[in-house]
Amino acid sequence: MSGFKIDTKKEESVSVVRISGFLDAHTAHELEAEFQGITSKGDYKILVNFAGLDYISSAGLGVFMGFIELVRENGGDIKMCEMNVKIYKIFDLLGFPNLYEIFDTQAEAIEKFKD
Amino acid sequence: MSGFKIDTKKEESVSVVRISGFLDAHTAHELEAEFQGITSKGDYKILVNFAGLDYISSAGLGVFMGFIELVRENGGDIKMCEMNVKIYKIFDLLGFPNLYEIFDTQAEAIEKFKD
Amino acid sequence: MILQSYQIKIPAKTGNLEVIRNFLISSLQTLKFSEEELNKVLLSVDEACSNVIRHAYNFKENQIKIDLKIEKNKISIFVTDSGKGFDPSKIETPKMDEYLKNFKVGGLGILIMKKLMDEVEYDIRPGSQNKVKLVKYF
Amino acid sequence: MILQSYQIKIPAKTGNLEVIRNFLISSLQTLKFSEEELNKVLLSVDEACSNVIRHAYNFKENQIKIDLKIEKNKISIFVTDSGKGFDPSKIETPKMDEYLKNFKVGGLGILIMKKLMDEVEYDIRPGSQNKVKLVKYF
Ligand SMILES: Nc1ncnc2c1ncn2[C@@H]1O[C@H](COP(=O)(O)OP(=O)(O)O)[C@@H](O)[C@H]1O
Ligand SMILES: Nc1ncnc2c1ncn2[C@@H]1O[C@H](COP(=O)(O)OP(=O)(O)O)[C@@H](O)[C@H]1O
Repeated sequence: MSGFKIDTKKEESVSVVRISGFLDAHTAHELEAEFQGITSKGDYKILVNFAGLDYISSAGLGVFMGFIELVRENGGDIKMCEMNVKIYKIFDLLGFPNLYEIFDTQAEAIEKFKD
Repeated sequence: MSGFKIDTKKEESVSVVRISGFLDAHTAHELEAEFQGITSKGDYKILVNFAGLDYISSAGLGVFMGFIELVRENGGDIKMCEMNVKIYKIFDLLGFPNLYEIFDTQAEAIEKFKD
Repeated sequence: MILQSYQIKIPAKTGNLEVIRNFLISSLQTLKFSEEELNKVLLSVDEACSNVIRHAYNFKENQIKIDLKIEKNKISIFVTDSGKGFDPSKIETPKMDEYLKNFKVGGLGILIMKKLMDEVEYDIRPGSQNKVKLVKYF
Repeated sequence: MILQSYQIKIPAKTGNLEVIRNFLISSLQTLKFSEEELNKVLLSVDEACSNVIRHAYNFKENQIKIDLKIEKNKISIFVTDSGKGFDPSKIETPKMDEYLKNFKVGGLGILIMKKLMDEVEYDIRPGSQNKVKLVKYF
């Protein structure tokens, strides 16, 4: 019943991907498809808003790892924002904050893409 | 997590028992204890507000059957109100609406106690 | 042909009725039951399990097993206990008119299962396994 | 001494990962785990089960069994498959510095279990039963 939802909107030049619900081995391919769609249009500035995300497993983490190189090679980035503490702890456990910039607010993150 | 909650308030001469959550073989004794407390004080006008109730099994129905005779012998009644359709269907399945008056609103039910 | 099997084996105590209901809700969520039909299944299994806890085991903690078999056109749920058993043919179906008139208490569990499910069948083998099968067609 | 046993046996498919998590949430709800500790257990079991679905069974539907044993000072969870098995001693623990620098993908499940649980132990018997035991102390 819980499920997983994605909603992507362009804000200025940034693709803001709001994810919510449960990101596990069952739902990870949905996020993968979304990233595929975005990057195949030549959009490489991706901001993932985690506000609604309740759960992430390694299958979910794998999606970010699977696109970060491509995105950076094309002068873009995957940044993250509004992650709750529960999710942040998983990222932190594995050192992901060394690779991904994580912002408290969406506005800050979008601002950062302008640098 | 879901649990069961009871909250009783006197409205005029009527004891209004608001029940919410899950009323099953695990929680039925809580309602039983509540009815025991009310009737032992000599209060026999009992209105059960079902607005928050999500679930009822036969153990829950048994609590009402266990007190209705005592209550009526003492000139009182157990009336019911604000039952959602899901719960009403269980009552209806067993013919309980023939024994208990069920009102849409609490106000109507309290009014009826004045007759 | 059984398409999918789900099983749960847990301590028979009233605090676990919710665990059982939640297990059924999540196991059945992808099937095309209406919410009303799902509620009928939940309540019927709850009644069967409450009976195991109270009558088969007399509230002494023991294990209860619930098997869910999903087929193309129906689900079958088996609630199994290893308790004292009983003779289902000796259980009288309550007549609700009289029941309500005489302020009876209890004795509605099996009636509820029979009213809500398409099939209810007991297989009682005291000393080994007592089982009730509850079937609902799509 | 085992105080309580819970077991679930269900089809090994990713759509059931949620069923498994919900089963654990409701089975563990009366224990005095903090939400943080509960989350660690949920994620670790999810990783073990995801591995069974993907690696042991290669997404072919088969059964997965999860046993939860509650003792006075710990819980033990056993995730059992009847799939092809593997040699856990051959699995290298990823070094996260290099991992992140080289944009690696996957290979984090067992590491996560080891970081989040107090004990992680594989018992691999290809052709019969492969099992991982996950232990958390209160
Ligand atoms: N699993 C069981 N083991 C032993 N006896 C049972 C079991 N299930 C039902 N019974 C018997 O059948 C009777 C009728 O059950 P039921 O209709 O559910 O009403 P109630 O449980 O309120 O008595 C019970 O009183 C009990 O004697
Ligand atoms: N239940 C299992 N059956 C067979 N192989 C397994 C099982 N669990 C883990 N493995 C093996 O261990 C490896 C490492 O697993 P893990 O750390 O979870 O990362 P990943 O699943 O992303 O590869 C897997 O790639 C697989 O080869």
